[in-house]
Amino acid sequence: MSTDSNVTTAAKGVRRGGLREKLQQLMALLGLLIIFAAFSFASPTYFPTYSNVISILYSAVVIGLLALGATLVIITGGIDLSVGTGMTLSAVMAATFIVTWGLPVWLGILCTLLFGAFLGLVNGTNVAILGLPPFIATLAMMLVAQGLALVISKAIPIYFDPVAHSSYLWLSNGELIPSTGFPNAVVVLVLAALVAFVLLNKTLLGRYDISIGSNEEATALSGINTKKWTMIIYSVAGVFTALGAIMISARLGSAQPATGAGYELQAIAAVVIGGTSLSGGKGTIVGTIIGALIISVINNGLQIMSMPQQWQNVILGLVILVVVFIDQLRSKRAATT
Amino acid sequence: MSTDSNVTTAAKGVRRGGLREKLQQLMALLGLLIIFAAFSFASPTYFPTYSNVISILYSAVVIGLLALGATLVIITGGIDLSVGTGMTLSAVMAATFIVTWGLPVWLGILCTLLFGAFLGLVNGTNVAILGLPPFIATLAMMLVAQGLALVISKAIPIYFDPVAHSSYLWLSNGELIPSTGFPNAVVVLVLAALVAFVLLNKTLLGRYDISIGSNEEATALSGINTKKWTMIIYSVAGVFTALGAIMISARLGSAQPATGAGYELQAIAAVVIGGTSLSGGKGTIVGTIIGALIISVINNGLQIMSMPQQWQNVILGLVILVVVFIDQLRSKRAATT
Amino acid sequence: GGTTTPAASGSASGSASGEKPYIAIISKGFQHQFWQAVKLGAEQEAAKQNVTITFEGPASESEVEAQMNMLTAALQKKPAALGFAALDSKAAATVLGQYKAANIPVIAFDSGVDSDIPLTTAATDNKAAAAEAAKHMCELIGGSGKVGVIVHDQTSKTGQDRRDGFLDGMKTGCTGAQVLEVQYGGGDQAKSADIAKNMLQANPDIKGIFGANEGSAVGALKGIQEKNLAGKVVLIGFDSGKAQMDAIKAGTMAGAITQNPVGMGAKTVEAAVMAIKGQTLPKVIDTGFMWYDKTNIDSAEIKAVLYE
Amino acid sequence: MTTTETAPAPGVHDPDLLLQVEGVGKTFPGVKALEDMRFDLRKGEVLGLVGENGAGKSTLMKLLTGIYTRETGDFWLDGEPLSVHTPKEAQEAGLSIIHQELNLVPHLSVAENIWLGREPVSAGFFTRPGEQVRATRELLDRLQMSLNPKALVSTLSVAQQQMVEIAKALSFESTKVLIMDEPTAALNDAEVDQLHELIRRFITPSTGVVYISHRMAELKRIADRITVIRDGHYIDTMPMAETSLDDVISKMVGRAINTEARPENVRTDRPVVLQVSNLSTKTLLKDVSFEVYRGEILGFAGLMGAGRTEVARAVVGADPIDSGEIVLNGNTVTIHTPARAAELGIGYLSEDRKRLGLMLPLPVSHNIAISSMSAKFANGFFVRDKAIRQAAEDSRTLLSIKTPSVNQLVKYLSGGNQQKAIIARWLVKDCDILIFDEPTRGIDVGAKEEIYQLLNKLAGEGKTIIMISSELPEVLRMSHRVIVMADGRITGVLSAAEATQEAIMTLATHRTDAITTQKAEN
Ligand SMILES: Nc1ncnc2c1ncn2[C@@H]1O[C@H](COP(=O)(O)OP(=O)(O)OP(=O)(O)O)[C@@H](O)[C@H]1O
Ligand SMILES: Nc1ncnc2c1ncn2[C@@H]1O[C@H](COP(=O)(O)OP(=O)(O)OP(=O)(O)O)[C@@H](O)[C@H]1O
Ligand SMILES: [Mg+2]
Ligand SMILES: [Mg+2]
Repeated sequence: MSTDSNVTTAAKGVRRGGLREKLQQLMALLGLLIIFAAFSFASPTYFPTYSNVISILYSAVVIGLLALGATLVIITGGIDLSVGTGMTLSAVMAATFIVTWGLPVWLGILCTLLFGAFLGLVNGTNVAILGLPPFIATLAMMLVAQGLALVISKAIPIYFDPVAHSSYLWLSNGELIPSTGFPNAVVVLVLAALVAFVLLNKTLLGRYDISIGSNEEATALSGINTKKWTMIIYSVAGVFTALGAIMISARLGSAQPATGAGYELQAIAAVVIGGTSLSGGKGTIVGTIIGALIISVINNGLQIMSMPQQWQNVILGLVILVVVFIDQLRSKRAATT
Repeated sequence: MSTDSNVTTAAKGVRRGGLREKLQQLMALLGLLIIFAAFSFASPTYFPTYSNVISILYSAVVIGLLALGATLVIITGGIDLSVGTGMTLSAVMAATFIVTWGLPVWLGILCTLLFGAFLGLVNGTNVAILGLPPFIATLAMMLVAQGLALVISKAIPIYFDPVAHSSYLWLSNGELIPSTGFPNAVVVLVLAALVAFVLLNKTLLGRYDISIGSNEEATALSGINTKKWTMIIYSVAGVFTALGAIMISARLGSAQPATGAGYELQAIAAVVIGGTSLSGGKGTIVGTIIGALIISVINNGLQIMSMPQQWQNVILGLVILVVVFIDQLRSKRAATT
Repeated sequence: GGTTTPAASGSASGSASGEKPYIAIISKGFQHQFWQAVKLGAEQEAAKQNVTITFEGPASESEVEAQMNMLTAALQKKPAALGFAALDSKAAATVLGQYKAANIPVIAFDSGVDSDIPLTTAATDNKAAAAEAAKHMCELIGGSGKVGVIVHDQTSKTGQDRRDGFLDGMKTGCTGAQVLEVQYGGGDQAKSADIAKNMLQANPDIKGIFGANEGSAVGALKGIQEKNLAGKVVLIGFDSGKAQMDAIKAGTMAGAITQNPVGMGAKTVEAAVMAIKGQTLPKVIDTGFMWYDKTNIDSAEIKAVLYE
Repeated sequence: MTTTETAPAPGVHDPDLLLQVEGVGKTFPGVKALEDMRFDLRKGEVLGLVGENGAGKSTLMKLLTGIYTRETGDFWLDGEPLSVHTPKEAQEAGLSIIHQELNLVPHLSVAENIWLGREPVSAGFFTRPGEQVRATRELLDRLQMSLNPKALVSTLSVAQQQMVEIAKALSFESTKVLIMDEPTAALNDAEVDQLHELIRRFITPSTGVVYISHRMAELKRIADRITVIRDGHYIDTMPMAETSLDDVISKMVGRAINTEARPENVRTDRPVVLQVSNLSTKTLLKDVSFEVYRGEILGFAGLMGAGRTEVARAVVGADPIDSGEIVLNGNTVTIHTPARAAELGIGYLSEDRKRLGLMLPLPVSHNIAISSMSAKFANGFFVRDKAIRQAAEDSRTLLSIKTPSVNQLVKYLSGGNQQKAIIARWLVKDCDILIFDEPTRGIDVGAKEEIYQLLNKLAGEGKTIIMISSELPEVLRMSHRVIVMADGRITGVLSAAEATQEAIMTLATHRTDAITTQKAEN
C-alpha cells in the first residue's frame, strides 16, 4: 500500500484560492487553543489569567523572532543552526556597542541589526557562493559565533546600565500602553511577524524564496540570480536573529555570552510545528508564530501544573508529535476532499 | 564489454563505487592527514605519539558509533536528532538491566541493543507510518529520551560494580591484545564500521537505503515496501546508538543520565564532513569515520596546544568549513573532468 | 519534582488560610546530583515544617532566559515564599521586583543575589572553597610543578568563582607552581576525560589536576586512569558522588571539597518558613564547605554532608 | 476512408482479447479526468492511444497499473477480471509500464535500477553485484542498447535514462501487456527505430503493447490499431492501415489542422544578433562557432549526446565555458549565470522539464511568471499578484493550457500542459533571443501546430529563436537554417533548401577523429 498512499496523496489536492491554506492555519490555531484549554482545565486558578497569558507571550518572543528568520531560510530548502549562538554573539555585540563603546542606544541597535545581517550574509555566502551544505555552513557559524561571543565578552556577562541605557531595557520590559502589563517585547514580535509576513507574501524576496526552495536549478535557469537572493534571504534571517538578541539582552539587562546554544533546535521546531516543510518551498509566518506559542504554552503550562521536571521534556516531546501528526492528517484529509 | 564498445564517453556515465568515488574518499583521508600533519608540526613532541593517537581514536569512538547509525538514516533523506539523548537513555537502560536487575552482562548488552533498536523503531514508525518529518519525529524522541533517562535513573548516575561487572567495563577499557595500550572501544568502532560498511554496500538494506533517499516514489513504484525498509533502517541506527551507549557507560563505569544532549549535532557533523549528503541518496561509511576522526583530531590537537577554549570552537568551525569546502571543490572538479 | 497542587494561598501569609503554605524553589539546575541533593534537603525540611514545595531549574546553567520564564510562571501560582538560586542575579532584578510587589519573601541560595530583595542567602562561598582546594593542592604537590584545571563552565557564577578562587589561591599561596591554561568540559565526564588526557599528553610532568565539579573531577580521574597514571597525579575534586568517594578511598583521588547541599536545601526552606511567619533572618546563612580525603571520609561530620 | 470498428460491447468479455477496459472513471479535485472510458487490446497487437494533452491517457494507465485507485469500471486480462491495487500486483499480473515521467533512482546505477526490488541475492539479504551486472549486460545486449550497466543514472542524459526505463520494462519475463506512455518523447529518430524494433520483437501471439504518443508518423509505423480519446471520453478505434493522420487528428482535437506551413527563408540582410566563436567546454564541446540573425529560427539537430543542450547551457551561463567568445549585437559579453543571460535578453527553456524547468509544488501562475517577476510583476520590491494572475490567464488562453485554475499546483497538470506552462514563461518574459531545447516534447499535435505558429510569429516580429529538437520533421519544418552537431562539434550548417532528412543524418553520424581519443571511464 506504500506506493498507493504516496502517489495518491501527491495526486490530490487543488489550491482553491489559498482557502485551504487559510483553513490549515486556522486548524493549527485550533491546536494551540486546545492545548490552552486543556491547561486551563487542569489549572483553572493559575493558568488562564491575564498575567499568565502575558507570561506566555513574553516567553515566546525570543524563540519567535529566531523562528521568523529560520522560516525564511528553511523555505529556501536550507537550515540555520546558527540562530542560537548567532543571537548570543549579536547580544554581546549590542552590549559592546552600547556599554563598552558608549554608542547611543539607537545607533547601537542599528549596528547590532547590521551585524546580524553580516552574520547572515556570511552564512549566505558560504551556502550560495562556496556551495556548502546549509547544515554545515551554519553549524560552522554556530561554533564560531559561540567561540567569538566568549572571546569578545571575555566570558563575562556585559551589563547594561539601568539608568543610562534605560531606553534599551525599555524595549523589552517597557509598556507602550502604560499599566496594561503588556511588555514591548510582545509588540516587537508582532511587528516583526508582520514584516516577515509582508516579505514572504508580498515581495520579490518571498517569491524567490519559495521558488528557490521548490527547485533551485529551475529558478536559476529562469533567469533569477538565485545566489544573490539566497544571500539576501540569509542576511534578512540574520536581522531577525539580531532582533532576538536585542530582545533577550534587553530583557536580561545584560548580554549573556553562554546562553543560546539549543535555541536553534527550538526555533526550528517552532517553524516545523507551524507547518513549514524542511524540504523547502513551503511555509507560513502565521504557522511559525503559532508553533512558537505552542512550545511556550506547553512549557508554561507544565510548570504551572508543577509537573515534575523530568516529565516536562517527555510531555513536550509527545505533544509535538501529536500536534504535527494531527496537522499532517488534517492536511492529508484536506487534500482529499 | 560488448555493449560498451560502441559508446562514446558521454554515453557511459559515471559509476558509483567506482574509481572516482574511491578517489574522493582518499582525498577526505588526505584532509585528515593534513590536519594531523599540521598539529604534528605545531607540537612535534606531544602530538604525533602512539599514545596520543590512541587517545584520538578512543575519543572518536562514541561520536563515531552514533555517526554510523546517523549515516544510514541520513542516506534515506532523514535525520536523527535523537542519537545523543537516545544514547543516554540506552546507557541508563544498560545500567538498569545489569546493575539494578542483575542480568548477566551478555544478556544486559543484548537487551540494550534491542532497546536501542526499539527506540529506532519508534522513530522509524513515526516517520514511515505516521508520516512525520524526520526532524520532528526525532526531535520529539530526543526530548522524550532525555526525560525518561532522568525519570528511570531518578537523576542519579548508576554505577557499575568494578568487580562484578568487570567484563562490561572491559568492553571499553580492556585490551584484547595485551599491553598494546589499544583499548577495545576502538576495536568495537572498527567492527561496527565494518558491519555498517557491509550493510550499506553489500546488502539489500543498503541498496534500498540509497534508493529511498534518492527517489522514494520511484522506489515504491518498483514494488519495494519503502515503509518497512525505512523502519528497519531507523531500527538499525538505534542499534548503533545503543552500542555507543554501551561504550560510553563502560568507559565511565556508570550511566550518566544528564549528558548526551549536543552529541547529535557532532554526530551529524561527522557524517556531513564525511561527504554524506543531507538530501539523501548518497553517503559512505569510510567518509563518516574520517569525519569523526577529523573532529576528534581537531579537539585533541587544540587541547594539546593549550589553545584557550573559547578559540577552540572558532577554529573547529573554521576547519569544518574549509574541509567541506575543499571536499566540495574537489568533487565538483571531479564531476567536470 | 515537587509535591502536587500548590496551596491556594491568596496572600503571602499562606499559613493563615489553614492550608499548607507553598514555597516555590527555582534552582540553577535539576539534572545534576548536586541539585538533586539540595532538592532532597529541601523536601525533607518541607515535610518537617509541614509546607509544600516545588523545585525546578533549567537544564543547563547557561539558560538564563529559561530561568526567568520559570520565575514568572512560579509567580502565577502565588507562592507564600520563593527560594531562588540565581544564574544571573541582575537579570532577575525585574521579576524579583514583582515578587516584592506581591509581598512574597525571597530567600536566595547557592550564590548571592545582587539585590536587596532577598531576605537572606544560604550559600557556599565558592571562592573560599576553591581556595581551600588550592591550599591542599599546593601541599600535596610540594609547592611546585604544573597544575591543570578542568572547570565545568566558564560563564556560570559557580564555575567562575571556583576557577578564580583556585587560581588566586595558587597564585598567592603557591608561587612555585605553574597553573596551565584552564579548560572547560561542560561537566561531561567523557569530555573532561579527554581534556585530562590531552593535558597529560602535552605536559607529561603535570603534578596535579583540579576538577571544579563532580563531572570534571570524575572525568579527570578517567583520563588519568586511561593514561595509567592513577595515583601518580594529585587529583582534587569538588562535591561528592559515589565515583569520587570511591576514588578517594582507593587513593586515586587525593581529596575533594564538599559543600553541604542537603543542608543548603533545608536551610532555604527553613528560612522561607521563618520569613512567612514574619520572623527576622540573618543576612547570610553560610552553609559551609569542608575538605575531605581518605583520612576523614568516614567521619560522621563528613558523612553527613556527602551524597552518593 | 475510415472504418470505425464496433466499440467493445459492454459486458462481453472476449477471451481472445488480451486486455479489456470498461466504464472507467476517475475524478481529481476540480477535474473529471476520465468518464466511462473503455478500450481493448488484442493479442499480438500494438494499440496506439492518442488524445490531446490532458485527455486522460496517463491517468488511465496509472489506474491500470495500480498507482491510482479507480472509482468505477472494470478490467479484464485474458478474459479474467483484473484487480490490482499496487504497482507490484500489476507487475505480477503481467502489466509493465514505462511512465511518461522518468521514474528512476538517480543515485543508483543502470543495473541497480533495472533490478530494483528484484535483486539477485544470496542468503536473502546480500546483494550479488556481479551477477546483476552480468544479467544487465545480457539484457542490454539482447536489446542492443549501448549503456554501461555500472553508470550512475544521474549522470545519463534524458534519452539514455529513457532507454534504461525501456530496458527495465522489457526485463520482466512474465510481461503480457507492455504500456508505453510517450516512450519516444526524449528519443531521436534512430533511437525510435531501435525502440520499434524492440517492440516488434516483444510482440508474440500472447502479448500486446499499448503505445501512447503524440508523434503521428511514428504511430503510423508501429501501431496496428489506434484508439482516440478526448476529454476523458472514448471517441473511436480504427485500424491504423486504413486511417489517415488527418482523420486521427480531427477526431482528437475535433477540428482540422494545417500541418504544412513552413517559414520563409531568412533574409541575409538582417543583422547578426548573436555570434558564438570557438566555444569549448571541459566536458564535450570543441570549437563551436555559429551565428544567428535577427528574426531567424535556427535549428539544432544531432544524435543523442551530440552536445546541443550543452551549447545552449554554455551560452546562457548555466555551465562554465573553457574558451570561446560570445558577441551580442556587436558587443562581446561574458555570461556566467542564466540571470545575466536573461538580463541581456537571452532566455533558455530546458529539455528536462521536471528537473530543470518546473517548480512542481508551486501554482501554474508562479511557474509562468517567475522569469518576469521583477521586470513585469513588481512595483519595486512588491509583487503585483493581480498582474500575475492576469498574465497567467492570458497564457492559459493563448496556449490552451488545460488546468482547472491558474492557482492549480503545476505538478497536477498533465505532462504536455506542464510543458506549455514553461513555454508560456518565456513568452511572457519577452526575450530577444529564445533558446528552446526540445520545446514540443510531450505536446499534442494540435498544440504543436499552435506553438509552431507562435514561433513563426515571434520570428516575424524580429525575435531570434534557436530551436534544439530531436524530431527531424520539426527541425525541417521550422528552421531557416539547420546546424548539425556530432560529438561536441558542429559538423555542418544547412540552409532550408539543403536540409533534408538524409543530409542531416549524414552530418549527424559524421564522426570526427576526436572520438577515438576520448577515454572512457569505467
Ligand atoms: N494528480 C492529479 N491531480 C489533479 N489533477 C490531475 C492529476 N493527474 C492528472 N490530473 C488531471 O487529469 C487530466 C488528465 O491528465 P493526464 O495526465 O491523464 O493527461 P494525458 O492525456 O496523459 O496528457 P499528456 O498528453 O499531456 O500527457 C488533466 O486535466 C490533469 O490536469
Ligand atoms: N556535467 C556533465 N557530466 C558528465 N556528462 C555530461 C555532463 N554534461 C553533459 N554530459 C553528457 O554530455 C552529453 C552531451 O549532452 P547534451 O545534452 O548536450 O546532448 P544533446 O545533443 O542535447 O543530446 P540529448 O539531449 O538528446 O541527449 C550527454 O550524453 C550528457 O550525458
Ligand atoms: Mg500523459
Ligand atoms: Mg539535449
